[in-house]
Amino acid sequence: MLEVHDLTVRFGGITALDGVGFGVAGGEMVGLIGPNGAGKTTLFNCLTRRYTPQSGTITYEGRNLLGVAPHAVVGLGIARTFQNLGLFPRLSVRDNVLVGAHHRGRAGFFSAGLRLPGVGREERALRADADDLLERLGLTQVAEHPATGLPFGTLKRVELARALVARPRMLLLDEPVNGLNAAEVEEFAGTLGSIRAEFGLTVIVVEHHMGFVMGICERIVCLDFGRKIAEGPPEEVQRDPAVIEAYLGTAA
Amino acid sequence: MSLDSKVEVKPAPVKQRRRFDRRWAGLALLLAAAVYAPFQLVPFHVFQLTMVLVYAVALLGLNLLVGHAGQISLGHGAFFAVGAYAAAILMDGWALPYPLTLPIAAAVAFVLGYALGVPAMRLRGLYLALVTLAIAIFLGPLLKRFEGVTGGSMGLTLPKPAPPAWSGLAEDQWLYFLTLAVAVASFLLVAALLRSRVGRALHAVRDNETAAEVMGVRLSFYKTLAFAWSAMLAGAAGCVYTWVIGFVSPDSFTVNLSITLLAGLVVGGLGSLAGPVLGALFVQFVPGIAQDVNDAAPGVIFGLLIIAVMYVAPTGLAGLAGRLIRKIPRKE
Amino acid sequence: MSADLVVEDLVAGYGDAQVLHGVRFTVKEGEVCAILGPNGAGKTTLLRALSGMVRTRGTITLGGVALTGRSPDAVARLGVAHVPEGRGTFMPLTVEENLRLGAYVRRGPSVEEDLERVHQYFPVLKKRLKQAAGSLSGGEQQMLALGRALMLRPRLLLLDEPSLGLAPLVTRELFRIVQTINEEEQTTVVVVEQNAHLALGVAQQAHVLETGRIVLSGTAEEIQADEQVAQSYLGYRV
Amino acid sequence: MAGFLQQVVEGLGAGAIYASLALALVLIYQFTGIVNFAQGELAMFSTYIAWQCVASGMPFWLALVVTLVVSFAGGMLIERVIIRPVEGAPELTIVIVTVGLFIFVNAAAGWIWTFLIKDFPNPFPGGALEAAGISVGFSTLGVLGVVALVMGLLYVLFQYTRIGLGMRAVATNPASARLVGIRVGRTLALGWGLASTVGAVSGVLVAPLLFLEPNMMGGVLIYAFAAATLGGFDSPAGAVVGGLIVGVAETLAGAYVGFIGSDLKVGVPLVIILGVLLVRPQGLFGRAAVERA
Amino acid sequence: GREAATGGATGGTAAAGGQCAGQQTTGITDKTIKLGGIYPLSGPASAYGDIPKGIKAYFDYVNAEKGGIGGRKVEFVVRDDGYSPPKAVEEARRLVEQEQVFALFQTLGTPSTAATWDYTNQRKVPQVFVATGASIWGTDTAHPWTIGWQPNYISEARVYAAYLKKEKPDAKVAVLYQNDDFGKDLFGGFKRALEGTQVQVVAEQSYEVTDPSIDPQMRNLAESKADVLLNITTPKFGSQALAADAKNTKWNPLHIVNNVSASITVLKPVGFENVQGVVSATYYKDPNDPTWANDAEMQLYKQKMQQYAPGADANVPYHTFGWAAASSFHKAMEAAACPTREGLRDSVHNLKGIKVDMLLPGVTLDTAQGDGFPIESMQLMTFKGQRWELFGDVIDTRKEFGPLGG
Ligand SMILES: Nc1ncnc2c1ncn2[C@@H]1O[C@H](COP(=O)(O)OP(=O)(O)OP(=O)(O)O)[C@@H](O)[C@H]1O
Ligand SMILES: Nc1ncnc2c1ncn2[C@@H]1O[C@H](COP(=O)(O)OP(=O)(O)OP(=O)(O)O)[C@@H](O)[C@H]1O
Ligand SMILES: [Mg+2]
Ligand SMILES: [Mg+2]
Repeated sequence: MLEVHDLTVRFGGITALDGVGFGVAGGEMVGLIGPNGAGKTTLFNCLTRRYTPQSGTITYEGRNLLGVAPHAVVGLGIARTFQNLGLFPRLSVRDNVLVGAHHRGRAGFFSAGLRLPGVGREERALRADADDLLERLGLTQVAEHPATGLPFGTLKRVELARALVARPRMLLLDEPVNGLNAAEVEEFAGTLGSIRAEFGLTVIVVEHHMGFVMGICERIVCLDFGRKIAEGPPEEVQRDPAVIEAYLGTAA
Repeated sequence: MSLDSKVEVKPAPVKQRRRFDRRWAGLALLLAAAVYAPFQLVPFHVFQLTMVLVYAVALLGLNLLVGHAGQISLGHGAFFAVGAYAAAILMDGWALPYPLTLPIAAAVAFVLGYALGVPAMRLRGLYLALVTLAIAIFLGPLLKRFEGVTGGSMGLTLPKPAPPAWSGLAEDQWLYFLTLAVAVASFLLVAALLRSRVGRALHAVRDNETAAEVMGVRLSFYKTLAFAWSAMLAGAAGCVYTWVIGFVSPDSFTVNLSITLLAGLVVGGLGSLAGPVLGALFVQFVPGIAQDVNDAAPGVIFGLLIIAVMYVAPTGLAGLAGRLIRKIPRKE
Repeated sequence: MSADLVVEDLVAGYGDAQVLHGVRFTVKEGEVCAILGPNGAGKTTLLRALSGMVRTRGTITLGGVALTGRSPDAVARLGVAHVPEGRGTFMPLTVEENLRLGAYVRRGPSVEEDLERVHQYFPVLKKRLKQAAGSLSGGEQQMLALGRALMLRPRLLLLDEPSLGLAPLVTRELFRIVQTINEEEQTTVVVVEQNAHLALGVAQQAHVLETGRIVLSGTAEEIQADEQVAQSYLGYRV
Repeated sequence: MAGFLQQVVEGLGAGAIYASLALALVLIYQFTGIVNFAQGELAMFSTYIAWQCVASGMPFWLALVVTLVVSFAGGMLIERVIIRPVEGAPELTIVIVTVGLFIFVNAAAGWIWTFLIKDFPNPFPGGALEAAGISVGFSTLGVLGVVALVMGLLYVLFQYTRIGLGMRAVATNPASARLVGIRVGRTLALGWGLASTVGAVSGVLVAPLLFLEPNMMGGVLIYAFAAATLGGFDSPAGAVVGGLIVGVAETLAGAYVGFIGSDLKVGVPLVIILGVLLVRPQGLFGRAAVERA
Repeated sequence: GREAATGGATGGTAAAGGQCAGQQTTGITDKTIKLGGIYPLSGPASAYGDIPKGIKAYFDYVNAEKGGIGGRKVEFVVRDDGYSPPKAVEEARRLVEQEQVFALFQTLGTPSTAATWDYTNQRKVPQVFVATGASIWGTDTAHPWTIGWQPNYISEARVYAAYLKKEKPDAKVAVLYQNDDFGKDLFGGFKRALEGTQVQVVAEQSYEVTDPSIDPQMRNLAESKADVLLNITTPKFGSQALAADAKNTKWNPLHIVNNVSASITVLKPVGFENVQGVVSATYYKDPNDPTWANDAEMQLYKQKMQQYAPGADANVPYHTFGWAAASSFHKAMEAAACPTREGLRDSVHNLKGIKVDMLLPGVTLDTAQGDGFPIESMQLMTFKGQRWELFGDVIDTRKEFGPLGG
């Protein structure tokens, strides 16, 4: 489904990604780990066309992703969440989520301004969809609340709902369980699992919560200093001396 | 839920619908008052209200850009002027019947807004504000340069639209209803835009461009079109202005107008639907009040009033009104 | 005179919404206190109340000096450093400038010494000194926020989920650093943390906060042994 | 060629004037994160204070010192009384407050001193330096010198002093600035005070050349905006270079480009700004905002 | 509708009978007359806001000491339009419809007047002695209710042209002008007056009122090496141009400054030593000019200004302008056959050699059918020492150059 090949990204003197390559098959759940500053978020940023790599290729469903305009990526079925939250603070939680459905709508300035017949129908359908997801993620209570002033963990869920309402085939999650306590993490893992099954999602998840990553992912890719240092099933990567040295440490 | 795009329609939650109902009831009441007013007021006050509506249309447009799309324009007086001049030139040089000037003036402003929206796309905040300001400044000399068409610094004087006999209305009343029609149409247009996917996309661009783009909002498209639609409304306001005032000249559309419009909008309330109307009231009436307070230096009072309003209502009069209304205990 | 942190009948909230309803606890000078609690319990609000970021009722004293009613900058000048939720990075400023701002209220040559110390704790930052702080990765910014707080040489250190976004190795390192500082400099620490294992590992006492009230208090060992806590906070192990 | 160079020199003279006010704009932007529309009017008001002092018999340099001190205090006072109540309000609200201040100060000056033109003493000697067929007025040299000096001082203040760092911190993130112990209110007031002082310097430089009246700075403000935009709103050096470029370009265009002529020459800075910003949206010397997903 | 309510004669009690029967008497009674004026009291053109102070002082004086105009006390309502045409329209309507004034006495500025004159003429409200020198007020026949006062800019230009033709028949002239109706009217009139002479315009530069400085324009003009500089500016730019001329020691043209900028208050900041020999033309007495120190009119003016406008400086020429205009209104009203709007309209179009306070000796108000310009006489003057010195005769441009075409 996704093929990343020899990806290199530099910022001035910093090489954030250095010839990274790996593949993701449809329906797979892949964990992306690595020390801070290893380039995980940068990789996501390449996949969503925030950054253009200096070299390398990204092929998504047989198509060259680097030739796609940033706003068109979601239309291809790739949605993401942000590590440090990327919400619209003045919009209500519901509207935040509805923006996620943007690419599914057709209404333009003209048709919306004149309220052409299709517009209302489309709007109602998207709303129903969004409300559905709000409900599943336990956000119905706060649907009218502006996205500022809610607890961090709640906002993370809003982001997830927003990504899901886009009907992605591939979901990129950047540290989704940040700030959740153990019970909440466990609950989240459950929710994610069922949603994934239902939507047939392919997921790449960046997370430093090893319990979560190792528990839920089928395969792990580990980056360090922009290079891939390990790839394989969780148990294997966990024991990989390079990974332990660079990332996990020995104490645990 | 399934993955294909067919989705079943569910009724919106009841609670929400009721809130909308109350809002629309309020608006209907307001509209009724607006229709009733010209039969109760003396012509001068009808004229003043007409000017309020003219500014309200321009501010609706500006609000779309500044309040909703988050792009600051200090040059909206220029679009207003373009609409006004387009109407004037069409009526003066081409002897076009006045109703036809409205769509043309709006279209001209739209195209111009679109053209300026393209470079504006790359600029943000302050930088965009200053570029638009420069455009407003440049307009005056440009209008004077093409004296043959624009009448140069002497401007153009035009006959005002006469009320048709069937209406039985006086001139001021007729102009008022023409303006009211344009204002109501603009209001409905903007309200519909904002409650749609487009409005959400604009808000998203305003609040977080990166996230908006990741969610599929094409920034260039929405920014340029917000500019163009906003310019179009300002142009329509300018056109109606020409009908009402019957005179255009470069001195009618100085930088001052652009700054006044922005100030009016912020005073009225950015990003709210009531803001443009309240802002228009401020723009129309407060300078006169300032003079009544201090004849020698009205500017002293006007300046202080702007500061004072921002002091008591930092989010604009609309915000203040909203807070006051919420303070009134509600019967259930 | 001992510099205990004493919190009594603390009420705090935003606008009309009250979030904390009468919180009361004491942290002895030089002790580490861990606060646990579910999403939205008011942990962040509690720390904000301590550093004067939200309006409060009740009393907060540090070494007998009232913190209540003081503005955040006044609280900071009393030697309280706060690593806030969201990190509070000065995005356009460089990493070095961010760090120096941490020592803003404190003068003297030791600033350079402290910079050196932070570099030792977080070697990554040293390599990034002249880079705009906003361009750092999430974890790097978290380190920066911690480094900035340490630059104050605080008497009281408030940590809001310090391990957020940090790699496991760094997280453990972080708690070692907290312990070191606590031991060597007698810094009092209040830490809100979801990684309960680590937090309880360095803490002497802990409280569980739920919907704005402390529902459970005790020594770190007691809390660790609590069944409820074990289920909610210790389930997934790192 | 000499004619051309002469035009360049004259353009630099005009540019230095724009730069002087642009410095005040940049200063307040750096320290408070807002654009102050009233900056030019405050400078004008300061200049009237200087004029009043001189008119009441004070020696020029003493009057200048008094003016700078009064302007500094006045700037702080304005921050306290007018800006503080809207601190934390949306940015545009504060900008509109400065628009209100603009209208107020302009009208107040007219009320107090009338709109008649006042003569203002030139601190620099008359005459000019002649070399290679080009003459550079001492007054132009003087203005350039003062502007360079102010720029240097500001640069040092921004980059190398603790207070400068604190001010930048306040402008970028007031909440965090409070957390590290910075007295935000006092810092903002200080920023306004300093900007007013720099504005006063600008006014005193401008007044002998343009004559003192309440609208003296209105036209300059627009060009100062242009200069700051061109140079980048966060760089004193940018403000000065931007001002000089705008001055020279405008002068040359007015002189040599037939179609433009003197009536359309205001378009020249516009075109330059647009051109530069399309390539560098943050201005020539400005730092690009870091954006991270 | 309610239109009739304000169009008709409901404002005052019927003050007219006999031949005047049926004419409009809004705003006028046997005891009072209400006038309205529109000026920029705010915004960049506020300098002109001083004019109504002189007018008010005059009317207050006349009300208190002369029993008003023909026994009618004058009430003068001033409104601010900030030099904005739409605002002028609104204020005109306020004055006519709300305040029910008898006439608009002065609207300031060409744009504001142009924006309002259709309205006043449709309403048949006199709009007299507008404070702008555009020639159109006198040449247009479709607006009989509007009339100017000061010498129109074209006539003024003709005075300068005639002077050059005589004194410097081969002159090469450089022109600096404000890029608006004022500048273009004067400059255009000048060029037309030069047709068929050896005097040539060799360089021209315009400026916008928003320009900070006209130094670049002056530099470009200096390049032309012209031997005459015609300075068509408003006060601030007038000072700047005079200063720039003085500063440039390599270029010393004969400097003609137009009347708008000829006040001592414009020259003084430049330094009297720098403006020696500058030429201009005028029609009213400059209160700063020692020539008039012992002039009875001047003494009265200064004394009454002090008495009735204590806060205002009598030496500000705008006040003098207002005073003289008010005096003109006084005379015109007295000359009216009927105390009605029609009466005033007819009176201002039929002024014959009316002498007015504070106008130069020999300058009178004269209008007739086909001549809508009250003041068309000016006298040249040159600056010597600390004052203007009038020279030559008062030039009646009408006699000299024939009437202005429409
Ligand atoms: N826009 C940018 N400009 C400069 N440097 C950048 C930029 N974006 C990322 N970097 C640098 O690239 C490196 C990789 O950053 P990235 O955000 O991908 O790390 P990460 O693996 O997501 O780390 P973390 O786990 O801490 O989130 C970091 O050192 C960061 O400082
Ligand atoms: N700025 C704010 N404005 C209004 N309400 C707020 C604000 N910040 C927090 N709240 C409310 O206060 C309550 C407690 O939030 P707080 O952030 O303190 O929780 P928390 O325990 O830190 O949660 P988390 O673990 O998710 O960070 C929540 O209900 C939240 O909605
Ligand atoms: Mg990351
Ligand atoms: Mg929290």
